[in-house]
Amino acid sequence: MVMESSPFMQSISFLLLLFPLLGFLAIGLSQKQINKKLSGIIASSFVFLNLILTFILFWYVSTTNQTVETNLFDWIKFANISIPFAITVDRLSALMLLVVNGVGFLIHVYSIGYMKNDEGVSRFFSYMNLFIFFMLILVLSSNYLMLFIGWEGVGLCSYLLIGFWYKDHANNNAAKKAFIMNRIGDLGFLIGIFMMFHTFGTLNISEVATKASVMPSGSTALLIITLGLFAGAIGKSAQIPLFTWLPDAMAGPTPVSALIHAATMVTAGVYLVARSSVLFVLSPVTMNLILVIGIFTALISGLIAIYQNDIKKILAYSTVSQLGFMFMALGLGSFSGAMFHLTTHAFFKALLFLAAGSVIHALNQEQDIRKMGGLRKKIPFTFALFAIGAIAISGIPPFAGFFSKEMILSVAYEHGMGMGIIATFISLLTTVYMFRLLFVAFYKPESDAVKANHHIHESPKVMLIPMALLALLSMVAGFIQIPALFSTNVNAFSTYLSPIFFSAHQLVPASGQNLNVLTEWLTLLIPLTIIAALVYISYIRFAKDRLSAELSGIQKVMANKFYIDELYDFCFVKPTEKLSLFFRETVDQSVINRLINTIGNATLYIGGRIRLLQTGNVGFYLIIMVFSIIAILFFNLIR
Amino acid sequence: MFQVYLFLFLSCVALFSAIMVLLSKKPIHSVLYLTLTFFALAGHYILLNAQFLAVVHVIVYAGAIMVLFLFTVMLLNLNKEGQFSKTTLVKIIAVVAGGLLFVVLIGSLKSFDLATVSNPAVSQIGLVKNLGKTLFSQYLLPFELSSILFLSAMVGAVMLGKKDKE
Amino acid sequence: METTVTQLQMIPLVYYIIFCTALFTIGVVGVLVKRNALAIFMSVELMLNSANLLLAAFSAYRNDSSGQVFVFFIMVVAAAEIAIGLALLVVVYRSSRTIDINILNRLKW
Amino acid sequence: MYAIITISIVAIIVLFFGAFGKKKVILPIIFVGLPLAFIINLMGWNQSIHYFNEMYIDDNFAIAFNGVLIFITMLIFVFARVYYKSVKRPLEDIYALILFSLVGGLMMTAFGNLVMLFLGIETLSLSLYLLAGSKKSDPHSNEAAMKYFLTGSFASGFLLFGIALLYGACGSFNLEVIKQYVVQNQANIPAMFTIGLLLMAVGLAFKVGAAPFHFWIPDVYEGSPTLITTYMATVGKVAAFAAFFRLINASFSEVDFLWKTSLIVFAVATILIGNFAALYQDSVKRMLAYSGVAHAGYMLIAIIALKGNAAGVLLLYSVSYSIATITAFAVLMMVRKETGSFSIKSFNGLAKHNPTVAFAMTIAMLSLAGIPPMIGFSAKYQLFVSAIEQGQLPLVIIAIIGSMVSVYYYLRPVVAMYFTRSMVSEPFEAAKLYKKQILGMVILLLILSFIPGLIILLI
Amino acid sequence: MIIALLLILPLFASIFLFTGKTGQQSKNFAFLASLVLFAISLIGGYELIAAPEKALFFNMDLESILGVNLLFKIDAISIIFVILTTLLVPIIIASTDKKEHRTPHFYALIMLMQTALIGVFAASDMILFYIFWELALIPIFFITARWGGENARKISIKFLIYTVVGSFFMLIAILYLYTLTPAPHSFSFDSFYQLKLSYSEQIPLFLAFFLAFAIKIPLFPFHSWQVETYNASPVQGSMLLAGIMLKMGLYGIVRFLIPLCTDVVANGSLIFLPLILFGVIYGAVIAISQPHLKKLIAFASLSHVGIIALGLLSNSRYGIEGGILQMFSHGVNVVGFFLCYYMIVKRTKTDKISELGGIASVAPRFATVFMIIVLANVALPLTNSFVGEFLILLGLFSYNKILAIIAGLTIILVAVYMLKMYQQIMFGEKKASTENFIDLTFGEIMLFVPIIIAIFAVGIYPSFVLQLLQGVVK
Repeated sequence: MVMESSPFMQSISFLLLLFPLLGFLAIGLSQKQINKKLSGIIASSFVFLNLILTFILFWYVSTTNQTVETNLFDWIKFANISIPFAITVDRLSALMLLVVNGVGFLIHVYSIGYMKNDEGVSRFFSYMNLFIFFMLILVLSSNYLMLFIGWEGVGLCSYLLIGFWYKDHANNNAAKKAFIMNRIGDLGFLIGIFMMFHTFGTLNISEVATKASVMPSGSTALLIITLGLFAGAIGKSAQIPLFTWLPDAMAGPTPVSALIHAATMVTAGVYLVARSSVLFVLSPVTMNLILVIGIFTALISGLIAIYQNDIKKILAYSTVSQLGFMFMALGLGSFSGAMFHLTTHAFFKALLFLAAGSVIHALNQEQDIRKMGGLRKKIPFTFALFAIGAIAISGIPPFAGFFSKEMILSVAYEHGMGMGIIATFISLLTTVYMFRLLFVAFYKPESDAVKANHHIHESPKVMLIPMALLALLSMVAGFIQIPALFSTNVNAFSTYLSPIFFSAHQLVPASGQNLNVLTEWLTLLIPLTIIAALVYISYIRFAKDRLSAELSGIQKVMANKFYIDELYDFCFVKPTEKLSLFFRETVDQSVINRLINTIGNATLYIGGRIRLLQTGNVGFYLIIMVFSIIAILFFNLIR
Repeated sequence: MFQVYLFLFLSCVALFSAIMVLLSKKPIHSVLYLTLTFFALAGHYILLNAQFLAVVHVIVYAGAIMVLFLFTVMLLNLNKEGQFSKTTLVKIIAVVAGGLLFVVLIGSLKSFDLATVSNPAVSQIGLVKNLGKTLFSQYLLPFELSSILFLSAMVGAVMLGKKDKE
Repeated sequence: METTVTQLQMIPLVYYIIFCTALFTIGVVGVLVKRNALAIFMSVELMLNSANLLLAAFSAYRNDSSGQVFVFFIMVVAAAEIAIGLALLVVVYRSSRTIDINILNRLKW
Repeated sequence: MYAIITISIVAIIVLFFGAFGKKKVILPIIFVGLPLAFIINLMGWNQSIHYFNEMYIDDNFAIAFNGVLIFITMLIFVFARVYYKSVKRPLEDIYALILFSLVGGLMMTAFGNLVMLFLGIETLSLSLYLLAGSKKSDPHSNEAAMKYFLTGSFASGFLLFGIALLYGACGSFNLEVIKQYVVQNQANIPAMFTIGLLLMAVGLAFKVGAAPFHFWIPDVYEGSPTLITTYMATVGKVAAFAAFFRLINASFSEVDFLWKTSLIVFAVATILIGNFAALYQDSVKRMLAYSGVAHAGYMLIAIIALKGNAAGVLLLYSVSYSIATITAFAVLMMVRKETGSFSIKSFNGLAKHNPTVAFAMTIAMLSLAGIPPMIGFSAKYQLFVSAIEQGQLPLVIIAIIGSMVSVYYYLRPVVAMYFTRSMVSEPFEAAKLYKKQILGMVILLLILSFIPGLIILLI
Repeated sequence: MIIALLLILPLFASIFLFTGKTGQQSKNFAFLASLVLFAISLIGGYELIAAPEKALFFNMDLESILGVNLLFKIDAISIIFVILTTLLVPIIIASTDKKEHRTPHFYALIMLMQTALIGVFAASDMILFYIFWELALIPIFFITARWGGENARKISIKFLIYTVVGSFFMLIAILYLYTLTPAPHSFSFDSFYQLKLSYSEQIPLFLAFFLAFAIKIPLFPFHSWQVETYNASPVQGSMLLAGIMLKMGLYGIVRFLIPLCTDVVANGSLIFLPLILFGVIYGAVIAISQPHLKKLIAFASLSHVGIIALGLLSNSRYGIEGGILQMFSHGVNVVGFFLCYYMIVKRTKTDKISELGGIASVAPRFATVFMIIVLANVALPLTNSFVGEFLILLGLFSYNKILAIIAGLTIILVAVYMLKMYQQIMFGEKKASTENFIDLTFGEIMLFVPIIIAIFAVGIYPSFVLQLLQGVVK
């Protein structure tokens, strides 16, 4: 079902892909020739062009409610398989475009300042542009296989950027881990695609949705498809059990963490599930699984985050936790809620990372919060921005986080009181670790390291302005979707996305009971009260210069990330290496090779034996001859 | 019946002397027994009315070949007590092999019978005249070619016999 | 009638077959048991002679002269063969001072 | 027929000149006489003349094989010149014996009567006994000759006994008559006939060197002077096979149930024993001897297949085998002359200074191993095809297994020549003498590789 | 005409080169000749793209002289392999380094090899096919044994015997098929294709062919020659082997096993597919801990070709077309991989991964090129391997889901060992061996250019190959 769409919009959507690719090639191929600053400017300007195009497209799809479909060329086409290279801009992808290009542009600009002194800055920007390119493919693809291209492509860029400082093997290991864990998820994704093709005979997203919508709920095929896709999402969005790569991924430059590992790439899983909403709602088992995994991820990573000391790691676990929160929303069927939180999260998490980057920048690559403190006065601007981010993410009104979280929480409460409380608890965890971070880093008395460091300085404008813009967005973005409690009219976001999730909601009518107004107020106010309390407790606990007590028991387990990395090491990495050695040394050398050689040697041995028949003694020859003759005669006669 | 007796007698002589060829320790005895066998066989040829063959047989075997054997024995001074003989095991094996061969051959050949039999006693084919006719008409080519065989044997014998100065 | 009478007086063909086979077998056994090359030659002669007699007998009973011509050729060949064999024997004796065939085992394996 | 006469006359002339010590003219006479005989032989093409009451049948089969035999002998004489270069005396006796045995070979291919077969075999064999022992001073040569003679005359005894029994059953030595007898009595063949046939087959199997009657081959081939070994391995074998094929084809094709099983057993045993035993040989000469045994096994397959173009295939196989073998032996002679050893070690590093020679050896080995696109492959595959058309798939599989094994030992000299460090640091002296001839052999092999179809369709 | 040129030109070039004087001249000549061949094969490809159902024929009935019928046919499947051959050979020839002093014979043997390879892919008569199949062994044997590393002699003999033994099984199968054709028997492919083989006839046929191809490809557990031979032969030899020659076995599967033993492939797949699959995993797992780069390539190749075989035998069009496409891709990738290996070994004289490191910091161009090739091997989307592997796994999935899922594990494993290898070689701090690593020169980059173009061209627009195949794969 290719809709006629305006050629102008089609070419714009095509240019969206072209610009970052051009940027990548231009910078990548002329690394030596162009100076560092120029490469950043080129890269940023390409993304800026993209941003402009995005606005046009966004305006177009939001006003006309049409999708822009562009068929570039046939990628794989033979027999009854037809997978074109086609891009689709609808409201969902337009939203993602905004996020990717918007946040992407700001981070690009920020990076000009941040990466100023790095050797491989051209390489950095070429990778960044490449990332934008793949991310756009992911977002714009009209079929699942092309989506997969983007999916793997961003994984590649993530790999390249995590290992950007490749001289240190720790970075490379982190990069490798990210890639491989993503690959595990990708296998699931691929299987989902296979099953999809097997079931529907097409991979076109809208056709799949159409065909799936007539299938009975809970069919096995759909189950396998959705499980596969969700497996992909788990890998990409760092959910349990594949979440350990994301904290490690912080080895990359901070802008990368902001762009890839907070705002855009890691949310691709959410996007994928939202994209395939029709399939998922028809597979209640998967939905429940998503819910459970989302909750557990959010809980566990939230808990771990509380005990981390690396500023970026805290943010990373926070990201994981927020992603879990989004998945929880998806599991509850609130696709637009998840998308809303995705959007707002992109703003404030990018902001947080950039601010953290600014801190790190100021402190000469110091990331341990225990060695910070008192930064509030040294770098006040950064502090302000960071605080905005922390408030936003904690869900304190009227910042964006409040609205997006509230949207999800209300769905959770509609789903049941227990679910609501769990969701609330998760969201409260955010407050704990964010404010711990805030207070330790900015309020606590200056640590020795900070005292000794006289070069602490505020970041340049090229870094601060993007952060400021993000902070602005974090503050105001929420007002497009105000909880129904306050006003039923301001719901631009869900209205905007409603065509996308229309059929999904059609298939499974909302089952939750509507809560009465009092309950709603309570569910809104009680958490806020607790947040306030928590902020205060955190302030008391962390802002003062108290020696933090020795970690004990469960705390230690949490600080060590529940030993999950060690567990994986024990369960998968070590056995694989053992198996590899076993295959290489034992099976290949001692069994197969020896067997083959034995056959050869046995032949030679037989030869050596047969040769001994030739004794050199004529008498023996003659006797053999005679016996042979007798045998021949005998057997011919008795026949 | 006389012929049958004669046949049996000659056969016994031939077989006995043939066995004695094997049993004799001294080569010279072997040669002499062999000669006896040949004479017995000549008798068989006469019995078959194959006069030409009988004569040729005596000339070639008893005459030429035996002389050659004897000559070699004398020339090389081989007529010592046979100091080398095969082990008993080999002998037994050889005799078993011979016995088996005999059994197999006899077992399959004894039932043979010709459809039409002519009496060798009255047959004239063995006479020199008749054989000569056949030999020089039908078998002229092999007869001529056997000369090449002789020639090569001669050349070879000379070659082996003469001293080389290489 | 007359053929019947003559047939009765004839030596049965099978006698010749048995006799020749026996002689042949003795020859074979002789070749196998002897180590003396000369004795082996003699045994071979026995084999050839048994074949000769067999051919002659068949020839006579079939009233067909070609068999006897063949015998003639065999005798010719046998003579040549023995001449060569003995010449070889002399050469071997010259080089190794013995006619024991068991010493002929330089070439093996 | 006239080729026999020509060759005999040439032989006698050679003897004559040799007796007067005219060494220089002997080989030229041969090189005139043999091509002459070759041409004379070819003149009877497509005429199928029967000479002397079907004693000698000059049909295309005979002419083709005779042509091959004469041609091979010419090649042998080409190398004889170099091989006997250091010998002062005229060597007329050896040359004459070679020619006489060639006459025997020609008789074997064209016989129409068992008498001729017998005489041919004996003429060939007797000359070969003598030739094997022609290096009188060499104990190996003596031993080879003695062994050959003992086993050969023993086998002749069986052959003769077989002929006698066959005659007893059929009453004739003429192949045509025997065939008629067979056709008439197909249902009740007497046991005597069977025994006679089998004993003859044994005799011929001995001559071709088929297992379990192959024992003489390695010893005799190894002990004989190399040139004679070459001759034995080529002319001797080809002639014997031609005779075997003609015998079976002319008289016993209708009663294949009598002999087929035995021949299959021979073939299988020969292929396996030949190939396996060759694996372990250190002496290249002996290895080639076993290779000769193995090839006899393959050629037996042609006889077993018998129908269709089996004769042509046998011809092709004979040509391919002979030419490759001569090439290999020629190289061996040269190596032996230089290093004094037949051992595979003496081939080490040959390629470095004697590339032509090494290349020739390689081509010959590949051909013998039956690796495409050498003629050896065409021959083998045509052989397999004709066997398989007669339903002999299991036999072919065994043969192919044998070929697999053979690759190993055929490669050893190649590897030694190309990939092992040389002990000598300069080109062989003898290589200069041989170069043209060996190059000729290579070209011949390569040309033949492209015309196998032509050879098959000759007959 | 094109076929005749494709066969005769390299043959004559080879003969000419055997008489060559200096290595450098010979190299130039061989390179030019192979470029001409490439151009010719492209013309052939162009003709076929215009009409994919058609085929180029060359038929000369010389059976009475040659003993075989000169029957050649290049259809869409063949042309892919012919182009692969003619594309890779110039690269392989050009890759030889001046310092290594290759004699003219080296190039002559490569050209001879090219003749044989094109012959294999173009032959339409079984015996012809077999002849070229075996002929290809001779040059590679000499290349390996003569210019190889330590133990090359022994290993090349093992290799030769192993593969010859394998192809003898094929000979048996060919002869068996021949007897099944209606009289007068024929060896042409077409007459074989017309046979309606019963199940019981197909089984032995399948076994013989499969064994032959499995040894050639090689599939587990017949691979033991491969690692050793790659390791021992000069890098050009390894490229010829891995890039082109292994494809002969896979080509054989496409040409014979699939059309002839349809029923066995359809019914018996569950017996042998797991075996192949095990080999796939096996190779990948071994590659993880392989300390030598060249051996790593060998095991990676074992794993990759196993996947291709899985696809071909998966009973589905996707699998087969994907397999063919992947054969092309793998040829390109593995040659690229070997080139990278060569660049490293040429400079550092070691291929022990643990002794390398930090190359990326001194040789960024090389790092980029190597990365692209690694990614192509990892089958990242938009590189050539992705489409092939996707189709293969899709085909396998439609045949059996469990197998497909297990096979899918390789996309994880391949990432594991490839990235591990790349990291250890290219990243980290410089080591003694890589201290003076020189970045790629212009000439060396030019070697990689066609490979990289092929990687992306097939990755981004595989349709031209797939549509070419469409008419043929049925």
